[in-house]
Amino acid sequence: QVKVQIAVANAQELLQRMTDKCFRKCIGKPGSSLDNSEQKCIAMCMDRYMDAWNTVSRAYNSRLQRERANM
Amino acid sequence: QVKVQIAVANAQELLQRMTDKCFRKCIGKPGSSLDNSEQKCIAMCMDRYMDAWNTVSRAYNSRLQRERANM
Amino acid sequence: QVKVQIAVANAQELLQRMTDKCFRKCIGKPGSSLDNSEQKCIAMCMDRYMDAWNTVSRAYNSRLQRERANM
Amino acid sequence: MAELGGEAEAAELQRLVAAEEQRARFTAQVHNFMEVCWDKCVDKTGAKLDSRTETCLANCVNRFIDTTLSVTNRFAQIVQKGGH
Amino acid sequence: MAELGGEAEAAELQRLVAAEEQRARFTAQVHNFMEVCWDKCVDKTGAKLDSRTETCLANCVNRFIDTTLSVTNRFAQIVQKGGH
Amino acid sequence: MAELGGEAEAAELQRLVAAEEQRARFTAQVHNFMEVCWDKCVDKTGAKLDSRTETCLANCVNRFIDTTLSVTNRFAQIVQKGGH
Repeated sequence: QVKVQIAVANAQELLQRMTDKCFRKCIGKPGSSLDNSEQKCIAMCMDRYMDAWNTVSRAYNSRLQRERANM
Repeated sequence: QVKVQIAVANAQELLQRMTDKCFRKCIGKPGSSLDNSEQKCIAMCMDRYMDAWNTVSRAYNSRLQRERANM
Repeated sequence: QVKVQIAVANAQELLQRMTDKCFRKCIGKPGSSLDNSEQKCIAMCMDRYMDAWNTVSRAYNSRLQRERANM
Repeated sequence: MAELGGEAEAAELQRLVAAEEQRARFTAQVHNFMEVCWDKCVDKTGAKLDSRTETCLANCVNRFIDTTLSVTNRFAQIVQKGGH
Repeated sequence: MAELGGEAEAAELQRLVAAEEQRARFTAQVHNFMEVCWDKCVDKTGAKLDSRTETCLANCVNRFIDTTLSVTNRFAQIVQKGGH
Repeated sequence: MAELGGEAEAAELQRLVAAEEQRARFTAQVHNFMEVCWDKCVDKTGAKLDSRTETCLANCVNRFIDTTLSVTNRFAQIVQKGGH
């Protein structure tokens, strides 16, 4: 719930960066259309990018809380 | 005609990006001056960069028109 | 003296770029803490980054002065 | 040039500004494509762009747009389902 | 919602703006971490993030913050000593 | 400090702002050179910058400026000839 909200708040920036990373990862030499394996790669890459975003976000949040507790 | 106009409208940005790409492509270890082969490489790289810009620009424009026609 | 002043004037930008470059240079796979060799690498990298900044800054300044003298 | 009335002038100005903004967006997008496609498609810079490189560049633009659309649609579906 | 007096309303608004700004800074920072840590930690994109990649990402954030703190402190010392 | 009249004060302020802007441009340019030249010239970070690295950095700045001038001049010629 919360993760989706964070994602929506900055959806445009997230979509741009995710598209860029996944295009670079999944498209070697661009052909005349996205073939099946490229499309699957992009869908997986998106899911992993959002997983990674959530992992990074949680790790950063925990660290902020630890730093505040130590002040 | 049109291509040059597009180029002039954003000349500064274009020049910066082109310089950056062509410097990275043509200058290995920077020496005490630009030698002949480096200078030729830069001139060719510029021409190819502008060709590529025009190709990309045309491809994008066609795509926009196709998308509009489908709406 | 002067070099430190220049550095302070744009300290935040400098710190960000230096952290980014030195993290990429010194941290291979990030572990559960900064180990000794990583910490030493970061300290050295910082010093070299600031040396390089000063070298680049001086070279640019000389060039500007030479260009002005030729005008 | 004939003088325009206040309203017509304002409408004309608005049209010009909108056209200028659209051109700026187009240009920014082309710079963005170049950032991705130049490194992907142009290895050597010879006397002219060969047709393989030209095709690669045009495909690169189109596949990048396909990727953007695909990512955006899939993201919208995920958000609508309310979680991922 | 109950109507708020002018001052209470202004204070509430200020609080909201501050919270929004903090969230924007947080988000910008996460984008920044992703830029560094995605390339460092994610090689292949399989059916899910394996635990090694998850650990790498969390460590990457924490080591990046450690590096920032270490660089900033050392820089402050150098500046205070008045030269490097 | 002696008080300045309105005009002298304005002129002084303008001079200060211009100097500050010039310094900001200089600094931004140095950051830009560092982005290109650090990766090109600095492989290992030892106890000090060796003279080869120092020379490489200074050459890198100068060759980058040469490249900028060369690209800009050639571009201006192409535009004047009205097409490329």
